[in-house]
Amino acid sequence: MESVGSIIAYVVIALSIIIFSVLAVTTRKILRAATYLLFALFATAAIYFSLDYEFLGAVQIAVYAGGIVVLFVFSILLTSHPGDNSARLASKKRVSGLIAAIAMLLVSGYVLISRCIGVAEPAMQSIDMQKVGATLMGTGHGEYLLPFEAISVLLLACIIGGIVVARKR
Amino acid sequence: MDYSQFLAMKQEIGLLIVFLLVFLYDTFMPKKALNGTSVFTCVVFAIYTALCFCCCMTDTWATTFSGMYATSPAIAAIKNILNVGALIVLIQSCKWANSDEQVVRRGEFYELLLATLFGMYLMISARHFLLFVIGLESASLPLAAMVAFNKNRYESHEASIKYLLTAVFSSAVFMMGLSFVYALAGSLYYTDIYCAISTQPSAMLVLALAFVLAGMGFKLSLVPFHLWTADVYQGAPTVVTSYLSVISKGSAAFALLVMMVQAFGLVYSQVWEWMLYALIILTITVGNLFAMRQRNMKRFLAFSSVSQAGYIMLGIIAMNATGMASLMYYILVYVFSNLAAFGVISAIENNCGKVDMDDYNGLYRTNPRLSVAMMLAMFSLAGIPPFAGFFSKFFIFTGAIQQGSTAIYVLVLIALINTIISLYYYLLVVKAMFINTENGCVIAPFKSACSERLGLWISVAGILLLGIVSCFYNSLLELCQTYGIF
Amino acid sequence: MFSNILIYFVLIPLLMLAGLGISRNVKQIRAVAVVGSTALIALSVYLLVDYLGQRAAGNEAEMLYTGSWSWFTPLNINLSVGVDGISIAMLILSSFILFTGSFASWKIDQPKEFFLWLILLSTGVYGFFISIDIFTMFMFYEVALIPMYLLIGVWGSGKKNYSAMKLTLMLMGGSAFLMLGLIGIYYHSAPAGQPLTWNLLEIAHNNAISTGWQHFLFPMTFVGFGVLGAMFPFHTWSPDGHASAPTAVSMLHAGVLMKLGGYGCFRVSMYLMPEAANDLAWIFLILTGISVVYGAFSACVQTDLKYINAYSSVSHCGLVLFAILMINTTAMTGAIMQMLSHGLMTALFFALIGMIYGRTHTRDIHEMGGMMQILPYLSVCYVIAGFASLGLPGLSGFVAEMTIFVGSFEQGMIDYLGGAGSLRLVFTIIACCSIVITAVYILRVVGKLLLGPVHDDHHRQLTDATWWERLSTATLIICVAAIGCFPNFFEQLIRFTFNPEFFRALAANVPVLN
Amino acid sequence: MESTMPVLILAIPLFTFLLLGLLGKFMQRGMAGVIGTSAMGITLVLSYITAFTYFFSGNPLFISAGGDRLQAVIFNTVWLQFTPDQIDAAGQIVKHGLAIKLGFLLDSISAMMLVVITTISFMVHLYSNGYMRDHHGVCEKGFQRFFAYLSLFSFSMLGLVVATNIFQMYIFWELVGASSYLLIGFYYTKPSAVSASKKAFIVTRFADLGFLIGILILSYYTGTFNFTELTSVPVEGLNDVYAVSAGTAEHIRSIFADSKAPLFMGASVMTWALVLIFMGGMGKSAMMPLHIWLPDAMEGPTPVSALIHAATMVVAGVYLVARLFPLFLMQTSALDIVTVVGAVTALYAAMVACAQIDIKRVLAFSTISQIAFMMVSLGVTRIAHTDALGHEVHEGLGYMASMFHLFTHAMFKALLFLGAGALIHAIGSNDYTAMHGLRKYMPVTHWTFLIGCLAIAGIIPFAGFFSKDEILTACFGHSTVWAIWMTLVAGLTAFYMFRLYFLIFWWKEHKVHGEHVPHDQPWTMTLPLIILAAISCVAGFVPFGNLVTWNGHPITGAGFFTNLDNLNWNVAVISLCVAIIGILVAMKMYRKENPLPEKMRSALPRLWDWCHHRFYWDELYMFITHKIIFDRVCKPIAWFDRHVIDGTMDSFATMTNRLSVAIKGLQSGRIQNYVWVYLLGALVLAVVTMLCVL
Amino acid sequence: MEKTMLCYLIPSLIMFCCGVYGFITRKNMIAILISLELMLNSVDINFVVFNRFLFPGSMEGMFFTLFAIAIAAAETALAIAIIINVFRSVKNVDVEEVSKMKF
Repeated sequence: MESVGSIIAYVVIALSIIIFSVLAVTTRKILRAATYLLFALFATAAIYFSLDYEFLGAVQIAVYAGGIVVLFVFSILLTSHPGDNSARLASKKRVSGLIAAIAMLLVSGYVLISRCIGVAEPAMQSIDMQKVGATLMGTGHGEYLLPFEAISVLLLACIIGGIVVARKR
Repeated sequence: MDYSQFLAMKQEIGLLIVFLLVFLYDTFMPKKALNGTSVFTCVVFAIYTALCFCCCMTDTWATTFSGMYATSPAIAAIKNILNVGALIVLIQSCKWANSDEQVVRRGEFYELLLATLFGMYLMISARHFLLFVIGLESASLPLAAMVAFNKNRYESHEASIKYLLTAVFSSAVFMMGLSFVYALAGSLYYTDIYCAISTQPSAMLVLALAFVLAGMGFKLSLVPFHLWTADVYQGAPTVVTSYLSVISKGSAAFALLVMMVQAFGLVYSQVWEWMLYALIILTITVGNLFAMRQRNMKRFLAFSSVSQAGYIMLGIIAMNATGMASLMYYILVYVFSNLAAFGVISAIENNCGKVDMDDYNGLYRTNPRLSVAMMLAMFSLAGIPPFAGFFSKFFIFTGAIQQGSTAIYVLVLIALINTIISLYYYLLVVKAMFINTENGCVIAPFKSACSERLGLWISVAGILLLGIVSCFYNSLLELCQTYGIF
Repeated sequence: MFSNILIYFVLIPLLMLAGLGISRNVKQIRAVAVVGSTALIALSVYLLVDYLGQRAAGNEAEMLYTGSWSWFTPLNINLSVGVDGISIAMLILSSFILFTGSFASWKIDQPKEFFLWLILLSTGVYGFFISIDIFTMFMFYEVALIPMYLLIGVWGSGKKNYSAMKLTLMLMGGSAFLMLGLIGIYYHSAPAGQPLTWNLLEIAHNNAISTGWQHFLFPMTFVGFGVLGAMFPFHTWSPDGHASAPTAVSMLHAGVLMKLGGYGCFRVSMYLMPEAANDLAWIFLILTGISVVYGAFSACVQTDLKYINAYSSVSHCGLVLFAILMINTTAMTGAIMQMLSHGLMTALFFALIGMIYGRTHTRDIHEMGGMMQILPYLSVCYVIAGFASLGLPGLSGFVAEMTIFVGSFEQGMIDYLGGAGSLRLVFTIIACCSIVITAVYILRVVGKLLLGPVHDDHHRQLTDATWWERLSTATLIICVAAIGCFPNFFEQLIRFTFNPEFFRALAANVPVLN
Repeated sequence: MESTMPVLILAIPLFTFLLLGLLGKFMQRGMAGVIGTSAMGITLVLSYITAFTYFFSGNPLFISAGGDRLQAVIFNTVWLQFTPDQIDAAGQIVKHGLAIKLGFLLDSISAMMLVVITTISFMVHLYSNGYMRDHHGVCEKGFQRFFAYLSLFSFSMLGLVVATNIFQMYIFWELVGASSYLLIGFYYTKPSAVSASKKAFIVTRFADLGFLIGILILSYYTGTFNFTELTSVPVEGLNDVYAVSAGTAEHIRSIFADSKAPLFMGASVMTWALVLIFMGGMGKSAMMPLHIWLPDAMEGPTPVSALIHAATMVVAGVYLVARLFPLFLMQTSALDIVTVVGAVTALYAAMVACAQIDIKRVLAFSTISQIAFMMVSLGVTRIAHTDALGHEVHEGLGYMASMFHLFTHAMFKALLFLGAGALIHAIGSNDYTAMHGLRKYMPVTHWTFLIGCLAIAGIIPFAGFFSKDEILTACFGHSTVWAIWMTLVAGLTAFYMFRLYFLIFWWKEHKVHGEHVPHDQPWTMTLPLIILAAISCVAGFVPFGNLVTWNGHPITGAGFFTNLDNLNWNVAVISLCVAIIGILVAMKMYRKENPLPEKMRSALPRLWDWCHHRFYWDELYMFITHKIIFDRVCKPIAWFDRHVIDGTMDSFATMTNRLSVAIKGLQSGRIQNYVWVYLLGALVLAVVTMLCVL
Repeated sequence: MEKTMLCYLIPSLIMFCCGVYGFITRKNMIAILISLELMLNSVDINFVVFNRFLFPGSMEGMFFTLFAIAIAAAETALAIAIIINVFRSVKNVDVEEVSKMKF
């Protein structure tokens, strides 16, 4: 039996994830969408925290909420005038969107429920940064030096690509 | 922590060195010397390719980083094949990259190309899904930038945004699938997954595999995950299109093979065999049906490459050494054939901007060599002997049938019947060039650039020789038979 | 490798291709074509003589001049060659038709390209006939098919685009089935544990294809080859294709290429899968039996000369397959004879039609008439071709048809009396009826086209055959007459192939007469 | 006997054909005639020598010690081996395989035919040298071609009669058909000639289909094509290889006798085989209902009609039945069919002949009728028995009579045709309406023609009398009904021939138009007439009963007047009376211009119409071939092919195209649609797989 | 009440589905990108949850998420660059506008 506090915290987190996600994709003001996204990302970070992945939660806030959303806001300001409302959706489009979303929901939901029902949260010792760092730099089983190096190439390439694309000429 | 393990990754390191050299050259050389960037890149890359052929083929297989990365002669071979293809693309791109419009981005183009090639290497060698995803993203994200290279053309922008958005979407779906795999196996190492997945399939496994296949299907343009293909191929600069269509596709095919065999090999007949059946049939058929109607050459080749991907998949479904060797061989041949076709298209586009099939009417009258090259490419793609395409197609069918079930016969029969449709549209191109001469010729005679000709000569030589000279296929098959995939 | 004579059948065409590549004017091109095709004739005749010599010396091997060079070793694909009487007959046929075809296209547009394609086509044909490895066989088969597209598309007439595409696609459709069948055969070519093989002879000796698989693979290969052999209902490429093709291409196509179908059916389908052949023959007997009569009836009402001849080819080639399906030595011998005979006379027909068309620019028999007065040489040749076609003794058609009928009837009676049904008998008699119908349409054409008063006065200015046309047609006529007058030579050449082993599978259910 | 001479008999005409055919246009036209005629002359001499040797040399090859005439295979080479010989371990041939051989079989009928063919052929060659020129003596266009064709025909016909096996016969059978086609269509610019030749070929081809199937059945059961084996007559060959293998004859006999062969539609298969073979004969010999080609065949040059369509080729059917006669004897139901067909044809043709205007057509129908006589004669032949009147009948008298009539008929019918040719050449028309009263202008023609008419009418002592008398005797020996029937036909024969004679040479005076006066033709044309007339006078005395019988066993003596001695005078008197009545009626009606014929015609209009229109057989055939086969079979099939079969093939393409257009909306260009399809595709794939797998 | 794994997975799934819905329905490309972020984020949650609940002893899921965040950042950066590029070309960011190439 969990503590009431944690349950309330969970409910808040879960509800905010759901609500902000829905709002992010339904609001007609693009800047608000970015804001809702930010809240959703915060809620995600909250999940990470509540599951004892503090480091991850921090990264989530730093990179996602801090970096990406800011990028979004900039680009929104660049590409649209504040206060622009997007036009109402054509119902056909909405229906097709709903179909896809609900189909996804049903199928994946079925799969998850069939497989993952009733798995309780096991105990886990919290992860210290030392271990995270060692794992990131290690070459053994379950250690990530190679991906770490590889993603640097990816990021470099993306930087170059971004520059080339964004450059005027 | 043994950092010397990096040394096992000879080809990756070599490629990174090339990347760095180009990067440094482009960044620090004086303005005058920059005109030589193209030549420099081609030469360095050629040297690197040659070195790979000399050194890496003899390696026995190695697994490093506790099984996260693996290489073997077969893998070295497929990387070499990709190198050759990339080299041809590089050579063919010289004219385009040195055009007034592109010259400011020339260095970046090469860097991005090499970076994506590096990503493909990772996809092939990865034995861990994280590494794989990184490879996958490195192979696709910079490509989106490359697609957008023709800044003055609207199509280029449309193509890049389509490519990027669908790519990200598909990687989201793919990772969703991976998360299910992780839930089932508790690990992302291929070997662990292989052991952990029970032969009794669960709904989650099916969904996971469906998502994984969807993600890979995006790279490979399998129907129904192919819809971006035509638009992007059409909009992208021709060089990038050719790169997308052969190198990117070839690497993904092999990576998929490795993944399916190594991670999901045990549930072959329970789960993904049937999924692949469906995908192959759909891919070949729909690709063909769309290709029939196309008038834009690039779009046409896009759909042709969709259906070709279906044939490539036959090599995976075979699940044996013949199939694997045939798949590699198919990719090899496909590289040469498709690059020959794109070489002609880009030569013509660079010279007079025509990309419509109708513009090719009477090409033989004005530019006989180009049209012969194009014809050879078409015949090879259609699988007409004595050109290489015939052999690759025959062997891939042979490999598939070795699997032996009745269903595979039906599948191959459907594939074979589809070759009729594909022959039809390939012949349409031949017809335009050789037969339709009534209304005069649209394209005036011209002399294509040295680089284009060199690229075409290499491709044509490949088309003519790869099949008849049996050592290519023989060595691949021996490689696969001896070492297997792993 | 080069010590094997058979290799030169492929090498010479390849050299011709090279020669064409470097030749600069029409004269050189013609020279290459004539020299090369003459060399091929010489080679095939030499082969024939030497072959007979070896046989006379008591060499009883199934195939002579065998040679095998490994190619795709891990897949057991070898470049295996070897010939027996049938192949030699076909090689000779091809050589003569190539020779005459070269002359028939003396004045063609874009000669270099034309001959390049033509020679490529014949490379495929030769390769096909010398191969005994079913992979190489198939490869050469497809090599022979595709040049047709351009030959018809570029040099053809009428609705050439449609016809060329239709022909190519239908034939490729056939080869799709074929490819599946061949790969299937490969995987059942040897008993478990022994290495698989593509080699015809080894597969036949291994006899490892189970009956169940045979029932699947036999129709595949038979239909595959049958499409090229113009088997009903897959014959419809033939009328359009022939009608649109240029002269030499029609000659080569009807004369040689369609024989690939019959030869393949015989060599692959029947030879490797006799049990299934025996069990499933009835289906194809019905189809081919229909072909025979149906083609003939259709030919009766056509007005385009090439259509008439194309339908007559459907009928005659139908007879080839029909006879092969009889699984009777005599009938099969007849089938091969019919291939030879039909090849020559149909080539002659198409050559003549091309020559007439080149002069009158029409092929509609209602728009011509009285050609005998204007073009006596060509007309006489046409009559001779017609006689050969309707089976006049002394020309090749007769011996072939009679051999077939005798053999088929014999098999039909054996079946009938042995309680195996009367299908063969009934269809033999139906097929016999074709000799009447053939006479009807041949004489109809002869009467309308050649005899009677001159229909169009503009035609009176036409000139008769030139020397190259005379050479081409005369060669063919001599061949037709040679077969017709000395059939036993060819019959014996062919017959040795049918060794008893070939019929091993059939021994069980064939009651022995008397 | 050496084989040189027989080979030459065949080779010379063939060589002449090739020479004239290939090189004819490089030589003068007249030269071709000379070459052709002299070559035929040589052949004639050789044939005579051969025949003489056969009949009179006493060579044991040809005549047995008991006086029976034998079949001799002079040479026989394998032309086409169908099934290999069966060889036992010791290398001995156990059983001969089926093979077509080309050879030379000499026996009484082939020797006789050699004589007939070469004689008529030579006459015709000679005659043609005059006939094929215009009035100024300039050779017609195609003169060389004409002689080439004649040589080809002679070669084929000779090959046919000396055939050692039924397949050789079939081969030459086809060849004579082809030469007939070429010769009928000789004037190829004339549409009527072209269609006549086509008709002739196709009708006979149709008959040959039956022949072929008959051969197939026969050879399947007997295992051989060889006449010597089939007819079980002992043979003394030059070479043992060609001799009958032991037991074959017994085997064949047992097949026929013991009904070893199965029944088919109530009759023995062997009967069917023989009837089918006879069908071939019906076609060539223009028996009803396959007779329709022969009257039209008169479009050919008249010498050709004389040679092919009167004397030689058309009797091939009779010859065929005679050749296989021992087999027919074992299946008498087949013989009955021969009889019925012959008798009906005889009457039919005689009736039609009475109502024709074109003189060649009259002769054509008379030919049909006479050949029908021969057929009937063969059909009524049985072995030793007593006739209806209680008389002992000679063994195989009908057979002998038939051959006899064949011989005599060839002579006098050729004579009549050549005479008609002379008339036509002189007048330039085929109709008797353009002639009348020519006796003064063309005396030689007149007299020879009269001899021919008398011969055919059966007036003693002309040739026709004897042969026809034997036929009627044989008929009486078999069945009185047929005998009376045939006697009536004989009377009708006399009537129509003399109707023709009188209408040509009497009726009224000839009107001379301009300077063109009809006159007798040059010697090349009259000489053959005279020779043939002479033969017609004396041929009746040839002792056929001694020379030609079904089993070689002579039934009469050898002397010159034996024929007179052996006459059955009862029959002879009846037939003579009938013939004379016929002649008198004809004389009454046609000697002078009078209204009687017109009256009779109007009295029986229907009969006249039917006879004149040959009982509308042609119309019937036209209806069947054009309206039914062409319009209702061929055209629908062609339509079916183009629209259904080809349409199906095309529809694969069209459907693919339609499908391709139909699904193009998938590629809408909108990213969101793409993604939608992507996701749903993945989900459907997953769900379907789940449903299947789990 | 106990917080089982599903309690986390279902919101995550809903987030994913919202992303799908948004991707398919939004017109503004940036909004589409936002939807994509939601989807990627949902995947991250999945990994973490699976790791936490099923395999608490290892850190693979967590690290995957870590790298996935980096990748998502790179993607977004590039995507925004491209969208801006498109904006320059067609003067708006309406996704319906970029559908000229079709069929």
